[in-house]
Amino acid sequence: MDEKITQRSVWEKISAKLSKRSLWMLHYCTGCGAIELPPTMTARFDMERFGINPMVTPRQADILLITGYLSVKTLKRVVLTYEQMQAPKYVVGFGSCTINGGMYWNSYSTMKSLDRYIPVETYIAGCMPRPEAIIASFNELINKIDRGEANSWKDYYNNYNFYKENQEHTFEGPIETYNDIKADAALFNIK
Amino acid sequence: MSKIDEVRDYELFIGPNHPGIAGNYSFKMKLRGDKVLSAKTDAGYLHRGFEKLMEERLFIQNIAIVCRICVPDPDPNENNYARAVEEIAGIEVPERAHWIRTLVLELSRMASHLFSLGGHAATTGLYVLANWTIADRDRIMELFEELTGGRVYHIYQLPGGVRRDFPDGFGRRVLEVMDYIESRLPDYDDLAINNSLFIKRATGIGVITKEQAISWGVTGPNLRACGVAADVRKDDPYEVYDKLDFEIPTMTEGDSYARMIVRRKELVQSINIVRQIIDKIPSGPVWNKIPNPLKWKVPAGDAYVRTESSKGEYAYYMVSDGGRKPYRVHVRGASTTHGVHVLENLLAGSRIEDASQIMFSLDACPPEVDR
Amino acid sequence: MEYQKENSIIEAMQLEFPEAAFTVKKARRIEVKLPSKRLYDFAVRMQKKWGFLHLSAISCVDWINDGEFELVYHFWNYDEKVLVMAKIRIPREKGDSHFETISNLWQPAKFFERDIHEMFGIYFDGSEDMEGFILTDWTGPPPMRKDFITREYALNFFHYREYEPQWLKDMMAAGEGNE
Amino acid sequence: MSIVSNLLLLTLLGVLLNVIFYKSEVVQKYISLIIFAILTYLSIVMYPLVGSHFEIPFLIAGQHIGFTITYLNYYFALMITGITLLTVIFSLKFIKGKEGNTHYYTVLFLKTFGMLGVILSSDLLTFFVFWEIMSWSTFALMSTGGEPAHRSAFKYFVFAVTASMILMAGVILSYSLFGSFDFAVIHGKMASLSLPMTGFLLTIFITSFSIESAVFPVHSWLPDGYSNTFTTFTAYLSGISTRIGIYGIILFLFGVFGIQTVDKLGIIGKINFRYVFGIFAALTMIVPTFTALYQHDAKKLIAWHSVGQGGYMLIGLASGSALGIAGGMFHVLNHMAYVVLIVFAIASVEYRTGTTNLNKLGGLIKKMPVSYLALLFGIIGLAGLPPMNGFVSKWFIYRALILGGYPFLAIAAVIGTLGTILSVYKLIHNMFLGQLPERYNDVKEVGFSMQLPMWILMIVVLGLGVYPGLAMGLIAKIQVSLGLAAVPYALHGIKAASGQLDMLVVSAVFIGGIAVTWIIYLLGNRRKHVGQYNNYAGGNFLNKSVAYNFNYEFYAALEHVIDPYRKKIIERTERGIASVTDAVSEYIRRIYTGMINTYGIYVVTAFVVTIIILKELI
Amino acid sequence: MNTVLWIVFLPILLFVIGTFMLGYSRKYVARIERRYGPPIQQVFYDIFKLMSKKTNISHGWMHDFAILMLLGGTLLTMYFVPVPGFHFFAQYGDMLVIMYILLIPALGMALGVGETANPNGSIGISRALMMLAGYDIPFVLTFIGFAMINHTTSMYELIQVQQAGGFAGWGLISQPLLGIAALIALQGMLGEKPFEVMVAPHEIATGPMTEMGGKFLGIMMIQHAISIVVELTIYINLFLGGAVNWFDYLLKLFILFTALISVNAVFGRFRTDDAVRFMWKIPLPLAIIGILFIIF
Repeated sequence: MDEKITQRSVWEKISAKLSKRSLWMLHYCTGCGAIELPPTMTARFDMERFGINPMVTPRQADILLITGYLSVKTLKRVVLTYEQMQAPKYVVGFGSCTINGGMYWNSYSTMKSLDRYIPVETYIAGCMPRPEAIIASFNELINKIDRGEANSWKDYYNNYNFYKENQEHTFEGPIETYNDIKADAALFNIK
Repeated sequence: MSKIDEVRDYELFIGPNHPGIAGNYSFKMKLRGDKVLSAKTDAGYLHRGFEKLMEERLFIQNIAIVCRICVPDPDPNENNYARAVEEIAGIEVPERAHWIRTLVLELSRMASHLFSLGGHAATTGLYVLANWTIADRDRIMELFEELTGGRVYHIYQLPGGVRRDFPDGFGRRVLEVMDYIESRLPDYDDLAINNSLFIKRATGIGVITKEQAISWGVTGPNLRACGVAADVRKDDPYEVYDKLDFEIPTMTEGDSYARMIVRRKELVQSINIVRQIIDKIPSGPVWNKIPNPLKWKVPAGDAYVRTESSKGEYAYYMVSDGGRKPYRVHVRGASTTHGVHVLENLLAGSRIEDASQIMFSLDACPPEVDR
Repeated sequence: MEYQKENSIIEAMQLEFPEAAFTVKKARRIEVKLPSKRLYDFAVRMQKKWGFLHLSAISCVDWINDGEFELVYHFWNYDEKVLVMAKIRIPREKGDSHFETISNLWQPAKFFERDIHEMFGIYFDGSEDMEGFILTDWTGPPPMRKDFITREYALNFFHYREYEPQWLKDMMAAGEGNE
Repeated sequence: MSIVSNLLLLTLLGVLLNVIFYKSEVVQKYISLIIFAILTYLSIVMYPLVGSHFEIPFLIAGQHIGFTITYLNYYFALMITGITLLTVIFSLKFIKGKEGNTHYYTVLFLKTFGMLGVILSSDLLTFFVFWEIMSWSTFALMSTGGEPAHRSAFKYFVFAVTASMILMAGVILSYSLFGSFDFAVIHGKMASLSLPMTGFLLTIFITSFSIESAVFPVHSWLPDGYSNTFTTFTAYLSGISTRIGIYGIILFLFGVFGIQTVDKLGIIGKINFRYVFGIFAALTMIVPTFTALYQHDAKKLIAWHSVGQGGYMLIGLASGSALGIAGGMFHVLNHMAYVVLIVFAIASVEYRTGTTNLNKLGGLIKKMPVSYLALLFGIIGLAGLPPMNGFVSKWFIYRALILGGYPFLAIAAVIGTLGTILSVYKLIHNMFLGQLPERYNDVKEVGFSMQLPMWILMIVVLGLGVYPGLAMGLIAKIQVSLGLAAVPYALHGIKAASGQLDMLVVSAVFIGGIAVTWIIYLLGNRRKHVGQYNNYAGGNFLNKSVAYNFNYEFYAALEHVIDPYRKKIIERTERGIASVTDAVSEYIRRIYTGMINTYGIYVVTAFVVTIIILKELI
Repeated sequence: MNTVLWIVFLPILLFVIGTFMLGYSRKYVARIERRYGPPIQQVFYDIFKLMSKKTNISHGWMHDFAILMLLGGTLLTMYFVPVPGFHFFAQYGDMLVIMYILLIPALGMALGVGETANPNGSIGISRALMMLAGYDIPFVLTFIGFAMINHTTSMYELIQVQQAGGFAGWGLISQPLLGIAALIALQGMLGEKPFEVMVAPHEIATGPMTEMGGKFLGIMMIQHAISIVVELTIYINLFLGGAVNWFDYLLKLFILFTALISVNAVFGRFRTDDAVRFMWKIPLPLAIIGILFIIF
């Protein structure tokens, strides 16, 4: 990690400084945490102050905020959506459920550990975390981008086999997303 | 005169990743031009298997998870659960606890209605109202936080009463918030409810007639917007609703606008109820002790308990076989009708512009459907 | 007299369904146990004659020890303000676990029947839509049956985060923390 | 001299050879190609002969009849031969193995013969005779292509016969008034005629030509007639055939009657003959254009536009100013270029997919990029957006109308343009954009012989857009020869005191803008092409079984707005006219035998009968 | 030399003005919504972020080219609209040219979005084109009326005529009906609410932008910034007497834009057909009456 930071060129540093001021979050309410998003977006907490805006389609978004537990059915859609997002992309796991299943540790329907399926940049613990926690995590993300450490999205291309294996295990078979991950990896000069 | 050789209908997916859907839910519309031919809802994105989880947990453990069934309006779940256990086990609840529970239920209803008003207006592009109501809702969230320690999930109503009494000066602060929200209502009226453009968008959309409403099993504010003055709080009173003086606002149009007006009027009624509660609440204990929860065996029996949540009739059917865990809990969410076939019926024949508005005007809550 | 309203309703019903067992559970709650064959007739009368216009819910209980499913129909009368819980039992064995639909009488029954079909595997004959709804991506057995243990399934199927701090090990060693 | 006779005789030779070799498609193909190439060459080299006159060596009713070459003739002759050549090149492969292709080239030659005769004729009688030949061969052209084509051709037949009757009445009337058939003679005597009589005579002629050029409300024969026949014929008919009516209007309005005479025909205040004519033209622009929005067939959509675009030409002529008339005449050429280009693109799609139904196609851009490009050039021209040629002529027309003080006619032109933009986008979207249906996965681009005409026309469409002066020179000369003021043109635009147009600058700045954007575009990281199923669907999975393509009822909301008016006003009148014509054509169908030689007999009979009647009368 | 400098710096200048105006509008709307709002330079960050995205999805060559056509067409329009101190290109194309080159970006976007093969996008384009039919007819009619009185179609000359008449010479003052009609049409042209039917996130998931991401969206935002300034400038030139100097110009831009976004902030959006109907029922008759006043 440290090597990578030192390797950054001046341009990349400036780029990070500017890019961190504009992060668009995908408007995808995956779980019950979605209830704390409207307060975060609107007048009380107003995350647009930090340049974070809700966006509609995965093509436009930078942040995929996983708001809570993911049932397997949703997880499929999340993987699809994640693959449709454009790099660099950051996943924020919100709530205990994304970390270890939380309340639903014994549920037959929800996944237990998000980072086995897609690379996660930051987690917010709690059930449910307050809007302040969301904003704090965004700030943490912003700082990570500034330091050039927010590179978890590259893991998806580096360790695609790991993610794919877990996905196929949970979905009991592959899913067709029409995304060529290998070709994308070449695009980013990975591998 | 020109003959159409082949009609090419197409499909659009509203949700799960779409701003035009409330929560993680989805419906697939079959369209021709801008007209919806048919719609098919698709649920289960939020399925956690609550009913199964409850069967594998102790009676006391379940209190922590029931509130998560309906996110915007969690308290009816806690209330239902507590009352079902009380009914089966025959536990008495202190008088003050009843009053506090009613207060919590009404505050929760207000929070949910404020949320719904904003969401409804936002579907027509009127984001200002959403910003205002959701910020005002936060005042109620703060009251909850003060009373229960939790903003969204309160885990407050236990079998036998409530977890803790009012903090000092809580009643005064509740009244302050009520005054504040009451003072904000005229602003909402100016912005949305009397906004000619919003009226144009919302009237005549998603019309449910009285007969349809009853045969489709519509409940709650949606039913009252069709002219049926049915309310579980009046018809099947629980807690202390029979001791309170309030009205059931109704409208006769049954369209999206009428549903909004009903919610707006219910806000006033809730403010009224909350004020009465703060005024009349008796003093006393708030919790009757129950046996050691880890070893507590609830006697065999069943109970069907209903509450009027902000979305409609909310019921639990609980069966106990005399063990330490519930044998079966069936959650009848209010949105099981609104979110599924009422929505499908209303969408068919509507226009694509109004699809999302119909969804939001029904105030369907997907986690209630999925559980 | 207590439960006057409820008793008068029961009287009217008992005339037509002498084989049914009625009890008043409490105010505004009537419980009736019916033979399963009579349920449809009962439902028709409920709706058409006695004014129980609202089908509140259909619940299903898996009495695995009796080898039976119990279906509980909750009907509500808007005028009388009374709820009737009609309980029937149907066999649990795979081939027999089907029952006739009442979705032609009450639209809400569509959802409940579909839900019970998914969760318990009871097929409702004559219902127009018995397709997967909530569990479309689920391949296992109907999860609400008592013989399906979600905890076992989840522990076997899902990957859990490996997290075993010392305090937890100590606790486990001391025999605490179970359940 | 000889060129005129060569032109006409060569076309007749073409007819003859094609009839002889009607069994061999290959022979027909090459004969036609060679003859049309020669024809095109001849009409190009005709230029030095402008002003010369050629007489038929016999007198009819004591009158010399014959042909003449003027700038106006030359302009139209060039268009006719040029576009026919391109059509033939395109047809080489297109009509292969199609039903009814044995007399394809025959009727094409016959039609060309009629049109050339009409435009080259120097007197009413020759004009009328060739007019008849042209109408009959149009009928023959339209009725190739199966049962619906026969039906709609008969609809045309009814209109054409009516038009001929009216025209004949005009011919007879003017002969009785002036004692001569010769245009020049008539023009000379025009001043002596009383105003009501002039008005009546002009109305007769204009009505007749209006039917041929499908002016609202007598346009209903065109869309069906043009769209049911071979698609190449659709191109040919829309491109040039209808515009012979415009030629007639130009000739009679400015050549025979003269603008000064026409302007004397006032009604009330500002409302004069031209203004009334302009109102009809305005309706022709608006109504068919919005009808085109409702079409589900690419050919029919374009056929409706070809009605609507006629309105622009007419409204330009009706404006009466140098700019407007130049615009009207220029628009004939422009319209020919882009509409033929569009129909060729449609034909290419039809050639590969077998359908022109807009509801069945989609996503073909990946498979047929050249056709797409051709259609794109064509629709930009049709919609009248810079830098294509359609914009320039429309610009002339708008400007003439605004400065001439016709705000409502001008807004009609704008409404027409907006309607055009809407419907052409639907056309290109439904054919080439959106999701590609699975069944078209192995469609290929068309071959070189079909691409070549499209490339040529693309160059013409763009070239005339950037350098309108190429055609404006000729048009200015026409204007002078007709006794009008010449438009102050430059090679790439118009020089005027208040507001001007320089298409070269516009195009250059546009290209500059694109270049700048391209640099910005390159600043970003490389783009990645993805397939059509890698698409946003609210988080759902897409595959070929999902109908994920919006193209049916493309402008549903607009239809909600205009439907009430449309239903009330237009459809009722249309249905009225259509029911009359349908009834008449059904009656005529009973004497129809369906053979090619019957057409010939008809044509000859009509020819003979006309001459006999004329001789009798005169 | 001066002209060359203008040609080089005008796009940059208008881009900067446009982005600040967009930033200002976000801040302004945020304040109405009782929020703090983003910093005023937020749009710069957004554009920069989008331009530096690592993946840029495209659905084919038309999708790529559409983005060039979009901004290229807007730059073309920009040069032909006179701004204080620069009207070099105004002599080569009059208002009619501007009216039609304004449509080039729309067509470019329409084609590109069509190729993305997303029905949401196609519906958005169909709505945009229908709105075009709605607002363009009254807008062009007001221009026609205005050009007719002054016997010129050149925008530069129209400015001269207005400025010669002083404040009373302003189009909005001398022809109030036309001015008001054009103002309503302008709201539609900018795509602000209540005429924001094209984007409508709740209905069609931002319509044309559905499949746009990375640098494609970035260039669209650049285009949006410039085109807003251009369209407002057209209105200023036609009805607010043009601008004498840059201070005057910026002031008028600011006031006009504030007026429009104030309406934008407190209204929802029309249904598409209602929007078109509104345009044909209010501004169009106003413009027609205005023209009848001119004729008689």
